[in-house]
Amino acid sequence: MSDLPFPIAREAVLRRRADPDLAGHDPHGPKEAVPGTGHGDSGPASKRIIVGYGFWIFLLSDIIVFSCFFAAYAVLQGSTAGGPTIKDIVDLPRTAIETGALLLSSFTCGLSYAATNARNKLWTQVFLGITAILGLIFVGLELQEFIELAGRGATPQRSAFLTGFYALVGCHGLHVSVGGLWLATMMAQVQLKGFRHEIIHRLICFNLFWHALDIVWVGVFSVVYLMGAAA
Amino acid sequence: MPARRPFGLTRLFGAFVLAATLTGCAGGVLDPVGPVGANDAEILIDATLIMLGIVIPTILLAFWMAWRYRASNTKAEYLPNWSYSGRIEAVVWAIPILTITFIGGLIWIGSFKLDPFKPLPSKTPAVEVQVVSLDWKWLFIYPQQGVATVNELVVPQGTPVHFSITSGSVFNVFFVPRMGSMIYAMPGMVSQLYLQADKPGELMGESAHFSGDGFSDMNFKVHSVSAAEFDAWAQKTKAGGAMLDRAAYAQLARQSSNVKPYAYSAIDPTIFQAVASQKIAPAPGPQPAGPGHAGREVSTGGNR
Amino acid sequence: MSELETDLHRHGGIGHEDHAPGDEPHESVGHWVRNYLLGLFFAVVLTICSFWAATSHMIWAPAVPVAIVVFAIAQMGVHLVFFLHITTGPDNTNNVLALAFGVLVVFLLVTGSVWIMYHLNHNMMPTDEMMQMQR
Amino acid sequence: MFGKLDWSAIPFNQPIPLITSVILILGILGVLGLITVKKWWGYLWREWITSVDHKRIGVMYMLLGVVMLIRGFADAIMMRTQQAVAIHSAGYLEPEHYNQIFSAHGTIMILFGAMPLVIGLMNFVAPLQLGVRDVAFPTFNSVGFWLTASGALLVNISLFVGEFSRVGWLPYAPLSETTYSPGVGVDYYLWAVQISGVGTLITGINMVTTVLKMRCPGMTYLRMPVFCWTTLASSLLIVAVFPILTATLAMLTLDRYFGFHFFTNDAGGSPMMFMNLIWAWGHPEVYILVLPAFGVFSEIFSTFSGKPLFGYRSMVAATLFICVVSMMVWLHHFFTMGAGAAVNTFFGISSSVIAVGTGVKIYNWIFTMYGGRVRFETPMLWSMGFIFTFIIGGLTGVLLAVPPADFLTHNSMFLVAHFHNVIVGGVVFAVFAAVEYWFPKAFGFRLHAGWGKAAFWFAFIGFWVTFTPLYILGLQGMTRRLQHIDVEAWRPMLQLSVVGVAILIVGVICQVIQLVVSILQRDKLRDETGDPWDGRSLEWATPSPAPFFNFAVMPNVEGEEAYWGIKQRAIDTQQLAPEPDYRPVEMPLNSPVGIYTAFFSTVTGFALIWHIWWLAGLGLFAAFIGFVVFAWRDVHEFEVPVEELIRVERGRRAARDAFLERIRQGEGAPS
Ligand code: HEA
Ligand code: HEA
Ligand code: CUA
Ligand SMILES: [Cu+2]
Repeated sequence: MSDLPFPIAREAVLRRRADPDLAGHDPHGPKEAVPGTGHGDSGPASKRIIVGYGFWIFLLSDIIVFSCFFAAYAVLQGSTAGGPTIKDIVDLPRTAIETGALLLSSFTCGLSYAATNARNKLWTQVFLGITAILGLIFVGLELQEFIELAGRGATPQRSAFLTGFYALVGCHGLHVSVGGLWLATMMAQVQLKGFRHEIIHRLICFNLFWHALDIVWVGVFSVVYLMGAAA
Repeated sequence: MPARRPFGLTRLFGAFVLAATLTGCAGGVLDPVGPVGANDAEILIDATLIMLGIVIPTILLAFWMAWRYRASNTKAEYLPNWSYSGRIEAVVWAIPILTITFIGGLIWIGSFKLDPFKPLPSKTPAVEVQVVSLDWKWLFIYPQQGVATVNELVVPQGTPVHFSITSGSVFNVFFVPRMGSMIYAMPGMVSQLYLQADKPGELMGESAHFSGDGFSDMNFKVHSVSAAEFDAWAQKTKAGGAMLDRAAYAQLARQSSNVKPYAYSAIDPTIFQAVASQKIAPAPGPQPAGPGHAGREVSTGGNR
Repeated sequence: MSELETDLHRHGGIGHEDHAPGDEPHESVGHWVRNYLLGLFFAVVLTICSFWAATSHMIWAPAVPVAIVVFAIAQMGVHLVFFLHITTGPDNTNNVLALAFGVLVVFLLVTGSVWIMYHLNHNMMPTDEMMQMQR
Repeated sequence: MFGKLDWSAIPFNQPIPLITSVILILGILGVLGLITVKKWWGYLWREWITSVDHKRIGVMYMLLGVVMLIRGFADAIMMRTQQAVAIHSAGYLEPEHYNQIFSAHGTIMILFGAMPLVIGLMNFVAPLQLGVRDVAFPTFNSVGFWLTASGALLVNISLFVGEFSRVGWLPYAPLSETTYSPGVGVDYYLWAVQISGVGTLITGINMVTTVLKMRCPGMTYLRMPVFCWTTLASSLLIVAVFPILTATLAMLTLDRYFGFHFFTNDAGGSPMMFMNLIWAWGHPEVYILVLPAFGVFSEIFSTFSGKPLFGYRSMVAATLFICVVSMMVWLHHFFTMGAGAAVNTFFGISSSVIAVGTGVKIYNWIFTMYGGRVRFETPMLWSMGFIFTFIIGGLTGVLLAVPPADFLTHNSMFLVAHFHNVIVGGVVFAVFAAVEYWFPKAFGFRLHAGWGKAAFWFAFIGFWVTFTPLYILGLQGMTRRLQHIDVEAWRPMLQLSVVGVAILIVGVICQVIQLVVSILQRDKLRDETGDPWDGRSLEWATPSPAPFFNFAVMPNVEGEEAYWGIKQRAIDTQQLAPEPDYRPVEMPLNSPVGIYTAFFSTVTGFALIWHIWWLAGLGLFAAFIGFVVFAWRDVHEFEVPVEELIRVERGRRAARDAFLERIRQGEGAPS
């Protein structure tokens, strides 16, 4: 076992005292304290920012999950195994209504957060409520579509194309549904606990989640429905 | 003293070459019997040597450095703050960049020149062989000769062989180490591979992709014979034996392993096509009471 | 940690502090509502445009997917800017960097996969001519 | 009622798993009994199970990783001995058993051994080095750990209830589809990996946020120790690619459970797409493992050379370079599938380009030693062993990245040797080095150096004796995953390799002895000053073992190598910095959320594997209720009184003062 501690530290000190130039060239930037220490990007951020940022990173990872389903859809799109093609199953009017509902819900969700920011409980709840209803309409329409398609025999088991279709659209729908569950929980929390810090942090996250789902939906209706209809 | 290091280097190179030849003698990928394998192996060895040229000095430098600046060596200079040198940095980035530039060129040219789908230049037209990987054996169909074999491949020397490869069940990889490049056998896909054997001999062929319980037995014999012997073999095979039709294929597609080589004297010429395009459905996998297998899948709890 | 628990920002000094994405705690309600109205307006316009592009037959058919993609990208941008408050300002650097990283990954994954799968299928899908060649 | 589960799931007719599981169960019961008898439950529950302290969680991760490493090693011993005896014979493991073993070995080693070890290190070290009191989301951190543990538990349950996957550590379709793998093995794999994958993702998000948003004052990006950079890069990769794993396995799950056709043979499914997606995760995954290892070596080379790291900025650049480029190389795992020359060229070149970033790192470590005073403590031995081993492994990696060379070596024993070369030589060596290095920070005493060095030499030599033969076998044409062997020429090398495994076993025994001896001699090995190695970064600025609040006062960093600067100033001015004014600190409260979530995810996972639908539903519902209940909690933090801070900090200052005194008297190192 070696002799600890620190022969090195001591030798360094002695050398440095004896001949400061021996220290060699020091690349490590200015030695004096940098002004603004504790501000800007140094020093821990506030909890609010940490939570928001962490959730943002989570959303990125969620988007990557979606991108896998997009890639799978793109690859499997032509593999219809003799079953229906995308052109056979799109129903643009329904897609338009779904899009409208989700877009509006994104809008009302944002307004609810504006109300939160102004610490207005009533309007926060009202807009969250509207968001929930619009989300429900969206999920309902999607379910209706799936049921209708399944009734025509176009189930995900029918072909790889339908597998890709149901998985992509369904994955989004599932996210919206889970978002709805979260939304309901949040409304209850806001009602019972008011605008505590944690509640506001969660509302920030929920807001981000809901907007992100709308962005994903833009991808879905463009790539699946519109391109399908145009194909 | 200064003479020592170069000597060490050459000795290491020598050792490597020795090892390479040793493994070569044992009949591995470094002992190719044809042009594809030879090119592959040459690229492998070239790349190794070039990188060793960088890597061995690097390793020596590391150990020299550690030894020279060991704490007990107080004679060595001590630069407790020295941590940057633009010149060293530049060299340090440049060495791997240059090496990789060369390797990159090798990759580029090699990939195109040795693309397995590319026909080999040759005066004699290629012999066609259709390969189907099954659970757990290989079926080789010779459409031009009208025969087929299981777990045994016969190829004429000095003639390119064009393999069209598909799978009747799961993924496998068709690989004859001494002939060179391997390629996947996949259901619903037809991959292609041109190989050629220039020396006579009996080679080992195998699957290089795990395909289930019988995988270890998915190897086959490859006989590299003269053109005349090849024709004679084809004639002899045609003379007698079973016919490879749909029924025979269905029998083959069932799971079985360690199948002794045998031949079909006649073939249904549409078989390969039907398998590749999945007009014949892919093999059904383990059957509850299948021979030699499957019982164990029952450790799932039985009542599936 | 007390300094984490407060939502108070440290103002003044050199750098204005970061913001989480979608969060602008110091803006008035009016600012928010204006932002969202603008966003909604642009999004609706762009949605209509892309539905129109897909159904109207006004665009040369092979170019329709391109138009749809462009409108989609534009709309995603609108959502990011007006709904998620992503800006180019210094308070947003980290958010934008993270976003850029995510976009890069999505791009690599989707284009990479499609490129690879296209080549695999192209090379090996058993087609009729190829089967002809087999004889 | 119990889905597919019945008594036939227990392998009564297979002695090896049966005996192993009986021993295991008895062992676990024994430990639990001991805990009960000694009345340790309360302590365990309060101090460990519900702890949200990043150091405790880090240590628990490491513990899980070591246990799984031993489990994986047991598998490795079986594989090597089987292949040595099963030449022209069946050996002692039938195929269905052997196939489970290599699948379990790969899965366990990578996902439940190496990953927890690496994540444990990041957890333990990064916040200390950043000078902060915890990670960004302490409670989620605990959830992440317990989910990983839950996945590991499921894999190990498969040992004696049912079977594990037999299709390799990556469940290639179509072999893994229901048609060809009707058993529960693949389902065990899917749910275990899925659950632990969520845990890993949580960690990734947590660490990214921690590094980007939680640095102590003055800790600008270019002042972070390189380990923090590698933590950031590795965590970014987790965030970028674990979702791909989640999605891919979800697709396979849909295929298996609902008859979807993502990767099936029929109805147009594309098994090639599975390969493509799984490697889009699988390749970056190995860099997730190795980047923090690079961070570890950066710390060690600089500390034990008594010098700053050479070329810090290059190191940072190379780290980020590897992070990004590693996401553009995945096709190199299936060069031989037939994507064509253009595609192969692109991915071949981008793969070999990684060697540039890695090479720069290697050279920078070498030049860190230049002009230094290199102390060959155990961590340094592992690091030198790493340099040698990893360079060779990297070289064979670059060979595999040359498509025509890969056409000969893909899936061969050469490949097996390559990746053990980089994983064992890179990741496992790094973990051992790191354990030696940071152990005092966790437990307050150093590990015994003699036994550590012995362990190193046996592991190093054992490694080479085990895997050099595999390189040769690969060149002789031997492919991987063979349960028995029909080629006589391979016999000598197969048998030589077993000798290596025997040497490795001795190494592992030394490692265990080292631990025991160190615990017995802990008073002699005690670290009083908190800085046993003359370290340079902030983790050494706090006592050993580090108090739960890490720093009595958050450090204020004024340059690179934060603690080195503080020390130099103390030495120059001959005194410690003036005592700061202490203020009470708020720390997060313990939380049972982690163990609760893990419990229900294990139950749900098990239920799904065996198709016990009601139980799965119940588990999910309970998890949701749990979340709501925990979200209702109002108090998340408690205050640490100033007196406590002062008590801890004064102890450390006293030790440092004594040290300064010794230097002042020009007397140097007392032995
Ligand atoms: C920690 C894990 C780890 C690491 C770090 C690496 C590093 C590398 N790997 Fe490895 N690899 C694996 C784990 C890892 N690998 C695993 C697990 C598999 C198989 C999985 C399976 O199939 O089950 C695999 C498989 C694998 C393949 C697939 C082969 C096949 O299936 O046919 C390839 C092909 O390109 C490859 C390449 C590389 C390259 C180029 C590097 C490079 O990053 C190496 C770079 C390092 C150096 C080159 C050394 C230092 C550099 C210098 C000293 C500079 C000078 C030198 C030169 C310029 C050459 N690896
Ligand atoms: C982290 C990853 C990792 C590690 C560490 C190892 C370690 C080892 N592996 Fe493994 N291996 C894989 C990942 C890993 N492996 C993967 C991914 C595969 C592919 C699976 C597949 O085919 O699907 C594989 C496959 C594989 C095979 C191929 C089987 C085949 O294709 O037929 C073999 C064969 O010998 C093997 C052997 C070994 C051996 C001898 C070791 C030895 O190096 C082990 C030595 C042990 C140690 C270095 C750790 C010991 C330490 C302790 C026990 C803790 C000490 C205690 C304290 C600190 C208190 N491995
Ligand atoms: Cu303060 Cu924004
Ligand atoms: Cu790789």
